[in-house]
Amino acid sequence: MSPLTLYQLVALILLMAGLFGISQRRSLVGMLISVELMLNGAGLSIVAASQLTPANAMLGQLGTLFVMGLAAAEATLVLAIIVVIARRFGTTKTSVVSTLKG
Amino acid sequence: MAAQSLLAQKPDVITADPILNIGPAKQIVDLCRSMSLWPMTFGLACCAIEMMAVGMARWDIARFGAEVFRPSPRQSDIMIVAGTVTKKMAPAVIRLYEQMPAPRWVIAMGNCAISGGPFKFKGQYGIIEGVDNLIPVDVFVPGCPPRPEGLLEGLFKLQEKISGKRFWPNPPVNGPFEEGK
Amino acid sequence: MIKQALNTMSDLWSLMVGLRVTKTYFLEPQVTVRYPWKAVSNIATYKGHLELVSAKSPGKPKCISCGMCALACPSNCLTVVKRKPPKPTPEEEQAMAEAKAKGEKPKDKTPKDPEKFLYDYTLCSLCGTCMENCPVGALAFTGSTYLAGYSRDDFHFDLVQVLKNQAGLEGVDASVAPEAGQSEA
Amino acid sequence: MTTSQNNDHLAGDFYTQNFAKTAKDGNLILNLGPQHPSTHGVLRVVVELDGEYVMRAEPILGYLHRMHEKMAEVKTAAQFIPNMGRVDYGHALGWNWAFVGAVEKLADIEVPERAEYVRVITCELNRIASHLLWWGAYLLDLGAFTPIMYAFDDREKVLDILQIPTGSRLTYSYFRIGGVAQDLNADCIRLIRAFIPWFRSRLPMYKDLVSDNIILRKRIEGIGVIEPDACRRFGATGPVARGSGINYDVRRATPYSMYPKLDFVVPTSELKDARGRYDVRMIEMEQSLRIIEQALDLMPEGEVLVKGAPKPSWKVPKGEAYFAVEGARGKIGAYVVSDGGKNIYRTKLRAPGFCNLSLFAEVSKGTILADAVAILGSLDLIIPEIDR
Amino acid sequence: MEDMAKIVFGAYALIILCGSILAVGAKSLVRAMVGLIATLLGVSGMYMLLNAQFLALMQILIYVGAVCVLIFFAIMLTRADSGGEEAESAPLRQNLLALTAVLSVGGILGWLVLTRPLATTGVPVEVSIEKLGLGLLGPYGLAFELISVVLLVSMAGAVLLAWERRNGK
Amino acid sequence: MEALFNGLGALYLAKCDAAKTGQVFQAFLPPGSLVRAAERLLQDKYFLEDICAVDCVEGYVVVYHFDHFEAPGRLTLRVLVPHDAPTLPSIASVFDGAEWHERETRDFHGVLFTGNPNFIPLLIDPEMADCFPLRKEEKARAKAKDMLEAGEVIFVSPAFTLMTPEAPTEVKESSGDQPATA
Amino acid sequence: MNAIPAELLRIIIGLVAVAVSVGLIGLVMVWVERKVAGHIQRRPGPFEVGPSGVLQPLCDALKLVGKQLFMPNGADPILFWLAPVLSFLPVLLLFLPLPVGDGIQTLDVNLGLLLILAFSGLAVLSVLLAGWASNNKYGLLGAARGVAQAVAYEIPLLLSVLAVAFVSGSLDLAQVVKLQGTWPWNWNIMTQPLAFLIYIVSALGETNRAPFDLPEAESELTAGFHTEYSGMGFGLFFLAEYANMVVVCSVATALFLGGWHGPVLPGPVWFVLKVSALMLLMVFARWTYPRVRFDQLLVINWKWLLPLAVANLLLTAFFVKLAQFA
Repeated sequence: MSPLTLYQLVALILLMAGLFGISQRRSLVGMLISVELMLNGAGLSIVAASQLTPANAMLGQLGTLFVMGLAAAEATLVLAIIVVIARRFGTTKTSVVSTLKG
Repeated sequence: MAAQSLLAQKPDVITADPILNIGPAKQIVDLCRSMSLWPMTFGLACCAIEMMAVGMARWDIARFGAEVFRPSPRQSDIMIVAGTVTKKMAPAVIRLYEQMPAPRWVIAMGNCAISGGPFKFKGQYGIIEGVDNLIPVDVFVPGCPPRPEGLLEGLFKLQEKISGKRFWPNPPVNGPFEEGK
Repeated sequence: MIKQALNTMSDLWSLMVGLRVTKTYFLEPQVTVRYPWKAVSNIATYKGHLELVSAKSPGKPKCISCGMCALACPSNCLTVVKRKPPKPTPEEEQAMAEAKAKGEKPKDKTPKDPEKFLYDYTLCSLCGTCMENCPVGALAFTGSTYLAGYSRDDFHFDLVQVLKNQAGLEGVDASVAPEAGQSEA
Repeated sequence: MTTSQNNDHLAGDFYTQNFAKTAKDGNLILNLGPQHPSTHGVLRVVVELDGEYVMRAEPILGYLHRMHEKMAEVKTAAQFIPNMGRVDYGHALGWNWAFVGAVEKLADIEVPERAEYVRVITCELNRIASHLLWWGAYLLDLGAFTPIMYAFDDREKVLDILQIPTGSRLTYSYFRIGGVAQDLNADCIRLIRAFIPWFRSRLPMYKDLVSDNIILRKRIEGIGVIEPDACRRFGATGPVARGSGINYDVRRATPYSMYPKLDFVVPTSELKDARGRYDVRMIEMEQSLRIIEQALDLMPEGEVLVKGAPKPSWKVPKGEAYFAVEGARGKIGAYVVSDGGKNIYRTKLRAPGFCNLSLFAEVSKGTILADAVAILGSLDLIIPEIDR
Repeated sequence: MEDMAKIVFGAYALIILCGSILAVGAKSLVRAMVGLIATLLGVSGMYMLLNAQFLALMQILIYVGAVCVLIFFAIMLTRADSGGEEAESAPLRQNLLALTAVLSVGGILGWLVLTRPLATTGVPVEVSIEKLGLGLLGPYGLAFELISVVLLVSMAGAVLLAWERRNGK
Repeated sequence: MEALFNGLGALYLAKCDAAKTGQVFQAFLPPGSLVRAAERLLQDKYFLEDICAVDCVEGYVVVYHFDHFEAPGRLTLRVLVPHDAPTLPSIASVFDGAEWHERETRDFHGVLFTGNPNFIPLLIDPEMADCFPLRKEEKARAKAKDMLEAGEVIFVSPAFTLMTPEAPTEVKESSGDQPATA
Repeated sequence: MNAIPAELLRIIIGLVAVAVSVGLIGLVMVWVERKVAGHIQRRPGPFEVGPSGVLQPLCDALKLVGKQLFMPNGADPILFWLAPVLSFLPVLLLFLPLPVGDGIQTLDVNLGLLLILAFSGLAVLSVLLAGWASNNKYGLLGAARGVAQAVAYEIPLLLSVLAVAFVSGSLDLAQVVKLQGTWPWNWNIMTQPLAFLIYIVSALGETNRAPFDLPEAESELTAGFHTEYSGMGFGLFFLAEYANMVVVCSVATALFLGGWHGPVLPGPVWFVLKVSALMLLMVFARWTYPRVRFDQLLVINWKWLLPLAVANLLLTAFFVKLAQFA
């Protein structure tokens, strides 16, 4: 197996873990953690692909950097939202918060 | 928890970790323990001021490695009960003692802590007559309040108890008392 | 604006001033009295626990067992045990009987000094009331301030015994002597 | 109390439960004390925290209640004097004076003039010692470690002086009904005279070290503002009242002893905050020096204890008397009611700290936890006095 | 791949695996976050192996130093409800569904990865920071600026959202 | 000073010798007018020094000491409550500092203050809060008039006998002085 | 993946050396701090245990090892014990890229500075974990403070470091030092005095040293985040604090004070001397000033340090560009 495949498999594990987490977690913070896992998987996959193939390595790294920046921004916003929700509903359980729908 | 019921049950004295209790290792560690007795910031009454004075420049308990007054019982080795223990305070004293990690020691400083001192009288309703009714006390330092020298002497006694040896000369005998430099 | 800037500067300067003070003391000589080797100069004026003042003959207290001190003590830390009258010898007994017959009051032969002078230092508040109320000045404060012990009973003294020990053991200092004293228990 | 929150025995204790009844949901209830570095011994303060903000605070007393007023009933008047040294170990002589003064007033005992001067001198020295103790401990509360060392160094000088006539360092029982126990000897007076200029020269150091320090200023300026009206409602006196601009000093308001003959200034501050109280105390130390200086010059020769001073078995005359002195923390009052027996029928001790501390709940509302600590310190607490 | 690197890779992969399992499986959210941190560190190590040191360090700086701390804050601030724990675990049906979804996605992607390997050079390329920097400010400057704007906006939004008016303060 | 107590139904008003007792004025009040008196005192800028109870034969004499920051002079309010039902209205709504003094009095003597905002034991452990240490035994109690300073009586309600000395002549003497001082 | 084993070997050897030296430095620093504090306060400090008390920290360490380890009820056991380890281990990594002398460096990476900045962020997590896991209100408050403080102060720290990086054009510490000269006027502090000031202040904040020791503010929070730690758990926090101090001072030395440069004496000696001088300054600050309040701490950061650092950075960038054109 080529190293690239191995890296891609690890990235896949991260993706799967994240996906599982996001569908199974009951609280917003838990879901946030899972999202971060998935983002990391994506980053790892991109970097591995760009570093180990003749493709433009710089592009891959920059892409991952942007992902990180976005992750930070997203975390900030989600945090604020969670705090607001927690204040309003007294919980961050998705089952409770889903009253938003109606 | 009534203070009365607390009087009945003395907490067990937990001995040190077994690993460090074998042969020379124990001796060395005991030596270190005796030289590094960190007291808890725990003052009750008048004696607490003298306890503070011991930490101050004129007597400087730091010379014997005991100046690290820790505010948290978890990090302290000795509890200097400096002052009157009231029945209201007794549960807290016991609690603090229980929170200290073994090996731990207690110095009862001042007459109030030893026996209730001047506050022991017929019909008293508020104080514990001697902190040794609550927790095991290792060294007693009498006085009302004891001079800082007395507390230092108590510390030496405790060091002697832990390491089995007195390292410092006995207190000066009638000799010329001079302000040292 | 300029004033504000100047204020800021002076604020920052105050921090420097503080450092200067600590630096000065850092370099100054220390004030510590290294206790076990040296004692503070004014220890003599400090009142330690009580002791009995000896009468002319060493080891014999001045005390006349009147019990005023025990009465005056706010903390009840003194107990004076008076001597029992000595068993009269037959001659004395006869003399007493004669005296009685003559209508004279029998002369009390009981020595005045106390048999025991129990002193619970752990109750004492060192107020000096006992001394002030002693009619013969038989009590005094010691300069002994270095007491510490492993048991609270270590500080229950029999001051008569202490005095005897002091007299008997020449050169033993006051601070050690009490520990040799008899405990109340 | 440094316990975990789940099994905190205080969490379920009477006071916490009582306090928690009115707490808002989601606010943290924290027990500061009875063992906590900033509560000077065994005061306990239950606070309701919203984040770092103190929503409500309730001091809980009694952890050092030593039954002084009960003992006053059990012991005779003269026997009760040693207790006074233990009520307030900071300013023991002030308390000595308050009680002795009340009994003297009741029994109409004239105190020799020299004794009055001796009282003034020792009491003012004790005030300096007390303020130094407060100064060091307060800065320790604010996180500065070194000032307390310097303060104690200087305080030791005072204690050395006071040790000569009293024989003890802290818990003096020096005053007697009708005078004082012992005269100031020449050695002692020499030391006092030497002490005055020396201590004056120390004061600028305090200023340089912290009083002017920007961090300290920011910590105490505008913190814990006490309006004069609040002082009135809570009965706050001493530096706390004077720090709020109330010119009230028992030494001037209802003059006693030799104070009318002495020239000194009662410092007040219009700042009303912790800084104001700080400044007042710092100036008071200077003023105490002035008083001592004058008293030493004015002190006549003579007896220090009235002839036939009451013995322990003395019967206190019938009647009632209230005597107040200016202590380091405020107005110390002793109210004695006697039915003519050996023991005083009822002795009420008015502790200044008790009234000053009762302000805390109001002043600390809405402050940050750190400020609450700064306010608590600025009230100058001596717990035995508050709990009595 | 050299043996040494393989071992290191294996170690990192193990850390990632354990970390991610902890992150999604732990009952306590704080533990989950510790799992996340472990994963992040593992990924950072992998970047290191891929000769992208800058990225590795940025990963730690941004993710561990900032994002995780934020998440931790979120846990602390919302701890009022269930002590920071996942109160109840998901019902079995949901778990099964989640597992199916994950396995199907994983299966497809895994099959793709395994059967369609990309042409690889085998040796990671090294990109100097200068190049990265020039890239950020040159051709991809717009994206960079956008990211910074997004960050700023999200920060402002967060402050706005979480602002709690304290009466009078 | 007397004007303060107009319409309060004071039972006993007297001037005291400050040099002898440290008090300038004293007043016995019925429990009902305590709060109103406190309000007036606050308006007059008095501050509360302390509250204490004296256990006498007749009941608990609860003593309130007030003083003034600007015009010093101690004013003493006294209220008599019977032993079997020692209840008083709280003045904590007027003088906030009174809350603690009242709680302390409860601890020591068991005097209850209705309307105190936080009436829980202050100094004594709540578990042994009912020991009331300063309550005296029946035979140890002394009479109030033996101890409390009568002072220079300004007004005494006919129904009020607590402070009336046995020899009625003294009262006359004091009241004879009244016009001179008033 | 070139030549990793050799590098790895070096790192391992370096790590061991660093671990040992960190322990030693910690002990020495504890002694020095207590001695200096003592002398400031006109007392000898540790004196009787060993000559001048040099054995004191050793005694303390051995005692701490021999203490019973406590875990409060309701605490999370894994997290509780992970926290002290997590506070200590990253510090070891921070020592790797420090250039003690010319060529004396465990790990010569061209991103050394970034590495230090990245891993110093981990210390925050340990504070958080400790405060959280010990299930104690004081601990929690301390942790919340610690994080807000560390996150805030990291920014000006980064910015001031960046300014130096601009001037030197490198993130390699050794390179930065090499670009400076022997004499003080050749050091970066001459061109970047403001950055130096900001760095020192925010370093105090980062390392939770007084007057910024709010997470463990004694008078408010007893011992803050490590309230519940006994024995070696506490010991590790203690050690990490001092090790962190050393790192921060070393970085300051390398960045601003010319690193190993200096006349006459050999390089490492100069380095150690400069680091010691900075540490002495920190110790003095601790024993002189009162503690600032928490909101003031943040105000200092957001209103003073951050704008100044940004302005400094912009100015630096401007001048560097100007110099390039010139």
